[in-house]
Amino acid sequence: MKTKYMNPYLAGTLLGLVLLSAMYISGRGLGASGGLKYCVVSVVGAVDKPHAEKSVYYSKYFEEGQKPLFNWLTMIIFGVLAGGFVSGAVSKRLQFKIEKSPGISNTRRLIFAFIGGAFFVYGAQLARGCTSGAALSGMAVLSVAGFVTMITIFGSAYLFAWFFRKNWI
Amino acid sequence: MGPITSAPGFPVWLDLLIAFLIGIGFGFSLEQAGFSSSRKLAGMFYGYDTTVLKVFFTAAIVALIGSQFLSYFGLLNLNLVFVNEYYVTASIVGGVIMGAGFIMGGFCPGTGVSAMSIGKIDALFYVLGGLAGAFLFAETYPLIQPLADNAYRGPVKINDVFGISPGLFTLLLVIAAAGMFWVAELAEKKFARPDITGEI
Amino acid sequence: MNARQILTTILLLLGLILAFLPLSGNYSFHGKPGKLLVETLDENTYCTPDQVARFVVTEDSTMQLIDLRTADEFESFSIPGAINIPYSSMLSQNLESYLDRDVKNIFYANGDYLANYALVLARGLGFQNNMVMKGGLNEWYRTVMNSEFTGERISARENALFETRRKAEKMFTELNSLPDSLKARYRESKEIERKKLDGGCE
Amino acid sequence: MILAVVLPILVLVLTRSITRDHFRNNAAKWADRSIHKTNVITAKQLDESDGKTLVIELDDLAEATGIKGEVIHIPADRLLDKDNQKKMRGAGGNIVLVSEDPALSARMWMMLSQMGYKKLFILNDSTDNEALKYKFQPDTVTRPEL
Repeated sequence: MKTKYMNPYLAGTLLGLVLLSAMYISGRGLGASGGLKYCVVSVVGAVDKPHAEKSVYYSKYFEEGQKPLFNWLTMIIFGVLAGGFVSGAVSKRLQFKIEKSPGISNTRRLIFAFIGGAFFVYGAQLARGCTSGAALSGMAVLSVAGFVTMITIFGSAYLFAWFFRKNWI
Repeated sequence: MGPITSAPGFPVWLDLLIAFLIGIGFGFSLEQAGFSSSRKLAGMFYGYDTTVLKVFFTAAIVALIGSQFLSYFGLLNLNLVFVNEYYVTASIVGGVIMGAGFIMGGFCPGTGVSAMSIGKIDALFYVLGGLAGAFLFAETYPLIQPLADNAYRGPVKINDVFGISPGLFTLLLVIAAAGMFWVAELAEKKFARPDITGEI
Repeated sequence: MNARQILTTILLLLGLILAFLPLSGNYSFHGKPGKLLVETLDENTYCTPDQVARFVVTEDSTMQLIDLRTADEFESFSIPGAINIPYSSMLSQNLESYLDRDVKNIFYANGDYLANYALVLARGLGFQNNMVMKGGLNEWYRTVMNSEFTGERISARENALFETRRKAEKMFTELNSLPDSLKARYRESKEIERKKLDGGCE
Repeated sequence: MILAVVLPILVLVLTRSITRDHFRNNAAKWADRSIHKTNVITAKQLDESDGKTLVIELDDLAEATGIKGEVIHIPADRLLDKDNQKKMRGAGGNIVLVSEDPALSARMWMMLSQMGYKKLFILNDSTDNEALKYKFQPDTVTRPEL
């Protein structure tokens, strides 16, 4: 079987080296959900400043004149956008497309994508990290939290897989 | 001795630039691995494509082994590398919610952003949903805070839980991963869906 | 051989090497012995009780006194502004959160041994800004607490010195004479905020 | 391919574990004796001990006369010189550090023991260096404003 993507083991090694350099250079792991949160925080701060300053949650991001948009995790997100684009351009995969099982409609796919995203990032905020921030980076530093998050994400996705099989196959 | 940016007086703009560069590497490797395709990611849970497992474990183990060698050679102070803090309830409940989100949306946040960058419209909706989720969390934070802070255990390391050296735990993890890779490739043959894998 | 076999073999071999390595490097001293020797022989790593008295009196915030005695000893009395890291538990805690700050740490105990062990440990583990109070609390008592002028005429310089000693002695006595509840409150206010590592998705 | 990755790392690991020019002991484990004060020895205890003893005077003022064992004079800044290290590694018994300055002997003790010297001691007179010779006298009359 031939695929147009990089060999998964090679890609995994590449990703591992990126993670290792993040650890070596800045002592942190990778993270994606955190960047999304900072985007939201800065939008809320721009739209409704009094609300942001009053709320227990938002206020800690504005202490001492911090700018949530200029943050390590937000920069990672911008980097991911750029890096993904470069990779897509190199491998000629740039194309507007809705990817789904032929059995379902575009609307259904988009609705599920939206709900899925909301669920995922909500859970990631609760667990203080997503697949990259908690599970992948956590495992690389042998943190128990990383292993537990990894097992629960994949374990529960397997449990729920049966209900959503129409979406994918 | 690393981490480099922990040196006092390290300029903030350079720190952010480095974050951007690391992000590029991150996005590039995710896209190259095929994580910009939701059906490839979802294949993990139906057995027809197990790339997720292979890439995920390979990456974690490469970084784990690499960091320990760097530390052995005195190049990296692992005490200064962030170890995720363990909140038992939050990790488990959050993990379950993330699992549900994964199977519905077909991405995780990192792969979603990476897929969005090459023009996947479903990924765009996924990321918008993610922003909504973050907003929702911020607004419901007072309600969920007790759960989020419950059963705090601190930055526990798993090898300390088992009482073995980090090196030995790494070896056991590699052995487990090697077994999983082998099973995964068998599963790919058993649950093969050439109609899907040919398409993605 | 396919990619999986190559990769798993490499990882297994590396894992095997790791499993046999004694411990990862950050548990042992960094750098070379020769460099550590030069650093530990540096005269600038000593300060006298008089200098400490001046830091106490001026409430110098670029200095952090670290008391290495047991918690009991620390509670009964200590130099104003000091925090307690008992020597016996020093290496079982995460030193980064205490020592890796932009202040100079001054170690002291009753005598000379503990403070100087602690200094070499801190240096060896990569923390640069450390000193010891020479002679420990014994010397502090001898020079600062029990200071008496015995000469005939006092010079301006000596006068300043004695003034500082007197003030430090007063602060020391007053603080340590407080009832336990007040003393605990004072200490709480001096607790340093432990440095937290940046990272994760927070 | 496999060899190209694993061999260089193996060679680096081996060279690092053989060379002596760096510390590779667990700092906490090797500092443990200093917590339990079993690294301090008096002249009397030394007399009663068995086996060979190498006594090292770390400074000019140190007087190690009348102490059991072979006495050599090595100023602290020369401790790591090759021939001195050779003498110490070949001592084959107790090594005792003597100095006028307890701070110096404590520092040298910690450095040398982290380098892997096991039977290393500091010579001290019978008084405990870490005992407080004074007693704190509380003043219950005045009360500061806090």
